[in-house]
Amino acid sequence: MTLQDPPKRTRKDFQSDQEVRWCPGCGDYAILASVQKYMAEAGVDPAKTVVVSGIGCSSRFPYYMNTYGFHTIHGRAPAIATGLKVARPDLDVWLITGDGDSMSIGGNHLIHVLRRNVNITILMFNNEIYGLTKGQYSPTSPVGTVKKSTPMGSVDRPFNPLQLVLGSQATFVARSVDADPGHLGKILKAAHEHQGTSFVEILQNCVIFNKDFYKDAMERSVRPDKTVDLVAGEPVVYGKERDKGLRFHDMQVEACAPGDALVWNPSGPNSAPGFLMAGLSEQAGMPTPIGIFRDYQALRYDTEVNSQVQKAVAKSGQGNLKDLVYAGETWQV
Amino acid sequence: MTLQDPPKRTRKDFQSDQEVRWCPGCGDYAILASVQKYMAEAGVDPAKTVVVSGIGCSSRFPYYMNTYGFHTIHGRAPAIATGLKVARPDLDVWLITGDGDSMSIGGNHLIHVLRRNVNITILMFNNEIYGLTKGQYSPTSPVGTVKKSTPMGSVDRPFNPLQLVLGSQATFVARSVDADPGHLGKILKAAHEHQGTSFVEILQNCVIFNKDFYKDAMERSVRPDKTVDLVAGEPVVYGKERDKGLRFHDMQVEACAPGDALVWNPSGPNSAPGFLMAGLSEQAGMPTPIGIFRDYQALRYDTEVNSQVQKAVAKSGQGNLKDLVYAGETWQV
Amino acid sequence: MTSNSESTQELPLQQVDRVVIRFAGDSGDGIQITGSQFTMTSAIVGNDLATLPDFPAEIRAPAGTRPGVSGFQIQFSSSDIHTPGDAPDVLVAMNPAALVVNLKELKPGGTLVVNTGNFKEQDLRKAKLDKNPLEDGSVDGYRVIEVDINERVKEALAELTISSKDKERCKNFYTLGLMYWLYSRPLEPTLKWLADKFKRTPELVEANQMALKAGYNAGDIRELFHSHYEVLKTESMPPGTYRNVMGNQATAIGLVAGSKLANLRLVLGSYPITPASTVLETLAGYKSHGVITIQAEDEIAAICAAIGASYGGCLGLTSTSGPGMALKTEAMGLAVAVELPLVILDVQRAGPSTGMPTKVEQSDLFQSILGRNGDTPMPVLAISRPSDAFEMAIEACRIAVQYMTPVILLSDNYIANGAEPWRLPEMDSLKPFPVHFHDDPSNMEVFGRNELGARPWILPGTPGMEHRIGGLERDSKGNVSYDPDNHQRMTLERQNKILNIAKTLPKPTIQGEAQGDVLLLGWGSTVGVLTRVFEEAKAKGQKVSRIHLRHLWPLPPGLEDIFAGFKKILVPELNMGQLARLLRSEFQHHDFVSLPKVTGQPFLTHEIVKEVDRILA
Amino acid sequence: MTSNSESTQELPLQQVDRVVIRFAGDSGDGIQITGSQFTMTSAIVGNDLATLPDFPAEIRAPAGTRPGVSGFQIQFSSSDIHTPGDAPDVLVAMNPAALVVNLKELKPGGTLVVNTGNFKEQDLRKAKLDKNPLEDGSVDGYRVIEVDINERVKEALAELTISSKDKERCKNFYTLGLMYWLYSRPLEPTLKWLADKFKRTPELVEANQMALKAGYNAGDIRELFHSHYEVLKTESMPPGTYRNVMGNQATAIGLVAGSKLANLRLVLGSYPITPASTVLETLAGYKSHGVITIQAEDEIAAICAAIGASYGGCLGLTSTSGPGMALKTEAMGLAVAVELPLVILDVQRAGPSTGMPTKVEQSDLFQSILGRNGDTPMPVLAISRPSDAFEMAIEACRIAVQYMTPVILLSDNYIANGAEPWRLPEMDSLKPFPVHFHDDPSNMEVFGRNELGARPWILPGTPGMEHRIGGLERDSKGNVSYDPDNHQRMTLERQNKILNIAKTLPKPTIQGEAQGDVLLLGWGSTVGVLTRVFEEAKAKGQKVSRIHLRHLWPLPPGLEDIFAGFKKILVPELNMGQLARLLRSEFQHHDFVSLPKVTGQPFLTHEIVKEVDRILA
Ligand SMILES: Cc1ncc(C[n+]2csc(CCOP(=O)(O)OP(=O)(O)O)c2C)c(N)n1
Ligand SMILES: Cc1ncc(C[n+]2csc(CCOP(=O)(O)OP(=O)(O)O)c2C)c(N)n1
Ligand code: SF4
Ligand code: SF4
Ligand SMILES: [Mg+2]
Ligand SMILES: [Mg+2]
Repeated sequence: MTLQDPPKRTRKDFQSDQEVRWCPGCGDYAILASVQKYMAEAGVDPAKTVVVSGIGCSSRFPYYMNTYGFHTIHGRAPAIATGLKVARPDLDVWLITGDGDSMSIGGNHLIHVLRRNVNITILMFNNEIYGLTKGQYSPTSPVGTVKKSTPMGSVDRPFNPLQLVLGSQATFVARSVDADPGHLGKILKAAHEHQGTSFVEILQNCVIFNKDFYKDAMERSVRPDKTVDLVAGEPVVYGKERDKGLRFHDMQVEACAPGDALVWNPSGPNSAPGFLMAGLSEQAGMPTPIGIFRDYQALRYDTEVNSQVQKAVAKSGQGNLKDLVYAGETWQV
Repeated sequence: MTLQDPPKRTRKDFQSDQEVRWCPGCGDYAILASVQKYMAEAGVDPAKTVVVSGIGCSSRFPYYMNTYGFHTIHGRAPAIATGLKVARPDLDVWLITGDGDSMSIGGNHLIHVLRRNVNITILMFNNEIYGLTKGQYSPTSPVGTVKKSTPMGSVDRPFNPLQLVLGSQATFVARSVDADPGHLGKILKAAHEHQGTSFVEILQNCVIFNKDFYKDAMERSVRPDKTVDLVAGEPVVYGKERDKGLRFHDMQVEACAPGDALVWNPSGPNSAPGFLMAGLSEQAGMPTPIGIFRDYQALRYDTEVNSQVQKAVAKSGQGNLKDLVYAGETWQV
Repeated sequence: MTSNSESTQELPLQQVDRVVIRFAGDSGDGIQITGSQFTMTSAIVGNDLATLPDFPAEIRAPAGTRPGVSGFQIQFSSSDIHTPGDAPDVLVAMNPAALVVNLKELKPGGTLVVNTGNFKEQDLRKAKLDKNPLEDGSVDGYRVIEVDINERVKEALAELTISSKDKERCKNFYTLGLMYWLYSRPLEPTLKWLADKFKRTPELVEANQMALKAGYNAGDIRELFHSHYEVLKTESMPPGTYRNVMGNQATAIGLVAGSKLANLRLVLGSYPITPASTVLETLAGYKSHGVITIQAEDEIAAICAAIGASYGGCLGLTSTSGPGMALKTEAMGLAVAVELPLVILDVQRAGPSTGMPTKVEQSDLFQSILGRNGDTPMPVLAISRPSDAFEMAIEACRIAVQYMTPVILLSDNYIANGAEPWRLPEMDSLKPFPVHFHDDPSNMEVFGRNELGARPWILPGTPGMEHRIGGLERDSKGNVSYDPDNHQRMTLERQNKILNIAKTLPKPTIQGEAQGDVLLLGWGSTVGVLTRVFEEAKAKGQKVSRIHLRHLWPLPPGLEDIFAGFKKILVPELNMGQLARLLRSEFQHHDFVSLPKVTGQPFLTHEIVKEVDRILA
Repeated sequence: MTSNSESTQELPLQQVDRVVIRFAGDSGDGIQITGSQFTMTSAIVGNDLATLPDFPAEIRAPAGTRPGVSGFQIQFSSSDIHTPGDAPDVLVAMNPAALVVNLKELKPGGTLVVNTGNFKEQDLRKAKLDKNPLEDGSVDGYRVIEVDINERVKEALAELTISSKDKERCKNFYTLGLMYWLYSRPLEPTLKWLADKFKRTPELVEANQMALKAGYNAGDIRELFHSHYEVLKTESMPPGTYRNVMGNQATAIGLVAGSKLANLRLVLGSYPITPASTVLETLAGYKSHGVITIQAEDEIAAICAAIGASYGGCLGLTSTSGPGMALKTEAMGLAVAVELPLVILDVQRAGPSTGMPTKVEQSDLFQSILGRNGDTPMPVLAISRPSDAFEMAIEACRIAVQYMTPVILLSDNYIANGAEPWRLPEMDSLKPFPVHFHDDPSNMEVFGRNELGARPWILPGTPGMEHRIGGLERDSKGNVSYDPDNHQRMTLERQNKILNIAKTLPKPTIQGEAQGDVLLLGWGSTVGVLTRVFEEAKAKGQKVSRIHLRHLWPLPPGLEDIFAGFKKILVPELNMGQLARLLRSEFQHHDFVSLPKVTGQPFLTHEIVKEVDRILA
């Protein structure tokens, strides 16, 4: 039996007729392009694809995708996506969110969708700012952030988004950046192929309110030395010359020669290695990790819920309304 | 200069005139007694103490304490406590919550209060069930839990409460059990003395809807062999004969001789060791860890917010209403 | 110590028309089971009946205390009845707390059955009583039947090998047996129920069955009562197949029915809350009907999951009570904006805030009709009794899918936990309203409208029909629009769509004459008491008629005409007068008299009768 | 290419009474700054004025596109005015998109100033125009002034060394200079403002100042206009010290004032949302006044933090807009239940759901008054204009602390972003209402009530007064109570407390006669347009009077009497008629005519005039 080839599609097939309305220079454009490109290459069916989002600049994403799309309310997209995916496991559900949408107002739904491991792909655009409401600090902004609502600097310690999601039992966790379409494309593929909830943090440049916040690690010139890409089965090595290695020692990460570097395994049942790596950049002198922090197979809520229904039907037969109504003790008058 | 001794108080001083109305045999009684006992011993001032709670059997706690108390709404106690503590840093604020109140509806406020590190003490009574609404499974119930709303067993993977809170940047994280007042007393003291948000998970027996759920590890007879108590500065050793040790190897925990056991340090900047330990009981053959998983000093939101106000006053003088009203460009008609 | 008992040769069997019994005891005493067994049996013998369970607020308040008292009242009758009765004829008090909490409501001269086995020193102390109320004159004026039920059960089960604790647990069935004898009920239904209930522990089947029979026999051997009674079957009940049903259960069944008639899968998103939780629990047991239940992390997630499911082409449903409704407010607005079908079930309880979760109130009406940001109209329906829940649930589903709109279905704690005989519908009397998804790409107006004003429902997954929807104002293609005229038009269209539902509704039927002095107007769970009030007024020759609203928004057609026939319109409500205020704003030229009650308890007949008399005086 | 320009020896200076200018351009063009500078200067010269900013919905829609157009309209006058004007006399269009979006509203024969520098091929394309509207007859009938502002600025700043991008950014000040000349405004206020604004980059101060002067001079050297105009200062403005203020800013200041008059620390819990965010941002800058701001994780946490702060003895405040109000519903109920003071500011925007966040609507009225589970009464107040915000904010604080209740303070997008001269209050005219915490342990009725019906406020930390409060129904000591009579009593007390506030309110003043044909009744931001409508009606000799409600719940006293004087009461609202419905339910015997508008735009004078004429016809 040969499968029919999916129709060849191009990026254009995934572009809606709506004018894209982010600020010129916004990192969202690059992410949009990467997603459309990935979908075309992967042969995704636009009619079977739904892009759900919350509210924020990032969350305008669905309007620009020529797929089904649902621009919902602030923070609630994970709950809506859960209902959708459980109801329609045949659909391919993507969720686009921002750091405010997912980590501030939407925090509860985010941690719960991850715990449930609903089979959807979450892209969280982290620009460390509320873009749409014109530049207040967000739960991912570092302490001391001076913005409109924090004229003397913010005093709340930020989330480490990857530690938060790992703490929520996420099964796929990755990080990439808007400005590196090659890397982003790779991560999108891995995330989409993962069975279960995939969480991808994409560092995204808000040129208006938080311009180049990530440049210390992400600017093209410094990127090789200031970031380390975690790739399954490969040694944890970085640097322009790939001359720096990292390994574990007593629940810490330490520098080592490339040859002694740890071989990265994000797929164990234990998520502590990813958790430790996620905190790496807070350690002085250490690079910012990107790539895949966790990729682990576990029970999926959407599948299990539906299989219980199937089991119940298999056991008691397809329920019929008359039996339901006329159940229990009845009598005639 | 000698400080005046605080008035000697007894447990009775912390008992309100309200009849305690939990089910006979409920673990909540033991926790109430431990808290009252600790407060009496520590010389806490009831008038300076506020116990805030959400909704649930556990959240009825404030009514039984002869302190100030606020029984709020479901899941929102962390937010109310944040406002209270920021407004009144002089008060000693305790927060009582359940696994449903804090990890289900209140998840967002919980992770944010932890991130902000507001100086309050949170006691989360985990009975792995919704008690007050008569026995539905909760986000901490294991997969397969058969209860009223899950006649074929629950299919959502539970949170590991300690991993969730560590992922939220909690600075003090501990676990104890209702049935071990000695251990619980020690943990209450450490939690209360910690500056910043303290999170204590207390395994609690709901005799009506989830009786003895924790007995495999917590029953008095097996406890020494089935639990390991994490104590700062002490080797991680357990067993009736204290004959079993644990240590780290390559981001895993492995068994070892007591002499080779890791010396526990919950106070490093890196929370990965606590995170790893929190997942221990999921590893076959490993004990359930109790004790202190993290105890780390960090920026406190309540203090910082108030000190910004003080700084502003110091810089511009105590603001006066007339200046505020007559500010900017004014003119006479 | 058995008093008031004389031995006569043969006890007379008296026929009575209606009886009100209240069972009261510790929440650990199995009072609710006793009550519901009595209910089931009475239903099966063909009585009309109405019940009022009254749970303690605590899960298990300490045994023997006043807050731990659980009650169950039933009125059963050989003629039509509509309420569980104002004052009981018989009070069964299993302990001193139950006695003192309930005694003041017993009818003067009524029968009081007490379990003296629970009137020891420590029992009195738990109930905070200095003296024994059986001895201090408190029970004077009642016919007191004292039975040491504890002892009697112990004796009856002496030969069984089960633990004495297990034996003690049988005492509610002994009590039930006594009452069965007193009112000449058959034992079989309960014997059968016990056999099924404890099928895994046959020794408990035996013990409970023995206790039941012992109680019955205790009555029969004339130890206690002067006479016993018979309440004949109701002749006025329309013929058909009947089943006893609780409100939440009937609602759940009706919602499944609604989804099946719409040819959609039902997907419930819910978060437990008293008194709505049993809807979730019931539906969780209907998996073989294809029903999916999601116990969400909170009420917001619950409604959002339901919206997601509706978006995916299922019938989304969410169930909750007041505080949960409050939390769903924002998401309801989204459902209105994107025009997706959705059923929102609110089983009301007493507010504000957490209020009194186990008590009844109808105070979420304003929230339901008007409580959202923006102009956000939504249809609101109300169930009025357990036997009406099936039909109203179907009606909510019908409106939701035909008009592409969220619908609020109101119930309340009294309906939810009340039970009554339900005359089962003929299956072919149920009119299907199957949904046809729009799948013609050549005609892609996402917010185009059909003759009802509804937009097409397009299933994600349909090739060539990819489109976007969202909460920002949108044009008829679904694209974001800030155009002023568009917003005006869309707002109007949303409003008219809902108002137009009224056209499909029947004019309410009037009970009584079309002209008169007072029109009794009710909604929801006051239907029984209002019917009773109407009957009493009619009997007295008062010119009183009655209508009951099932659709609260939009209001049904024809009200203006109906109101015109009456001098005053009396609106009794278990809130501070919400419907009355709404009606005043819709009908300017009528005289609405509001009768509010907010005690957490249903109306008593005489409370409304008094108001009618006052108006007519 | 400059057209319409002739050289005459001396340009006449004409006096006019009122002028409406609309500035329109790309959102990157600094239109809002231009507008607010013109506003400030006009205020300083003593004109009365009203403004209407109109932002694009996107942060930065692509330059030159229609959705990217930003507008700012100002009406300024030598006599009283009340609205930003229906149709502009002058339209300044900085690009083709701005021209086509706004042209249809320019008065026939009005002046159109266009920046021809932005009318190139690609500019037309961005605006989706096939032809140049300056050449295809679109602008016939207007007085068109074409200026290549880009070029003129480039020339004027030729000698400066700053980047050409920075030079281009000065073009809004050139435009402003032109308008200053045309309407004889002084340059000094703006020159000073620029010096302050860019004090860290002196080269930008110089460049912008030069551009401003160049624009002014361009007018002066008669290059462009036939005449210029003078709008004299208003004589009718009451004497005093004035300041120009935006609505959200004045609200923030008023809230600080309210807390100071109550002698409490102000603690704001807020989550950013358009158009309320600037209240948070403004208050975050008032730390030296002891103000604490908490940017919470969501709206629920925001109100809960405020409740926590109030519980701790501060004045809790939360600010938001429609969707955020929806989310706060449950917590508002808690504040009502525990009877703590709290101010809830709702800066309304167009709904339902996300709706049109940058547009105006008054559609959260029902939600505010009635939108909660249970019977949960709460006072509701409305700000009507920027210069009224200070007083209303204080009033909200007063009611909150005196009655121990949450209070909803309504504003809207139009007020929030509108600016107008504010006559500053004499400081000693502000009456303090300092809070006295209850600290007498011998009298510990936590829910006891004073003569206003308010419970005592007990500060946690007070020795000997430990007590518990919560959302479950409670007795007068604060302990949980399920007692039926207690719930009835507490519900009544809560309702009466709020209704009693009406006793402290003044009877609304009537503008015009106490008797007549039509009473114009408004609330909130329609005050200006209604005043204008009233004046026009009066001028025409129509028997029209006007009142404006500042308290929406409870309604102020005396309305029944006022309404009795009129045949019809016309209620124009930026919603589907919410206040009208409310009034109908409260006042059964009057004829309310609802005039709804939901375009996201404020009323235009003629829209209401037409309705008045229709009623009187
Ligand atoms: C209930 C609600 N609260 C607040 C808002 C206002 N709001 C819109 S987007 C946003 C934050 C967006 O931040 P983020 O998710 O990081 O998105 P970005 O714009 O940065 O891409 C806020 C606070 C809203 N629309 N709805
Ligand atoms: C808004 C709202 N939703 C739901 C409820 C119902 N409810 C009360 S307590 C509770 C769960 C309690 O579980 P947990 O926090 O674990 O407390 P426990 O009773 O087990 O101590 C729920 C769902 C409520 N009171 N308010
Ligand atoms: S505000 Fe920032 S995030 Fe939003 S569109 Fe503009 S650049 Fe992008
Ligand atoms: S239901 Fe469970 S948790 Fe609640 S009081 Fe009873 S035993 Fe305790
Ligand atoms: Mg962001
Ligand atoms: Mg629990």
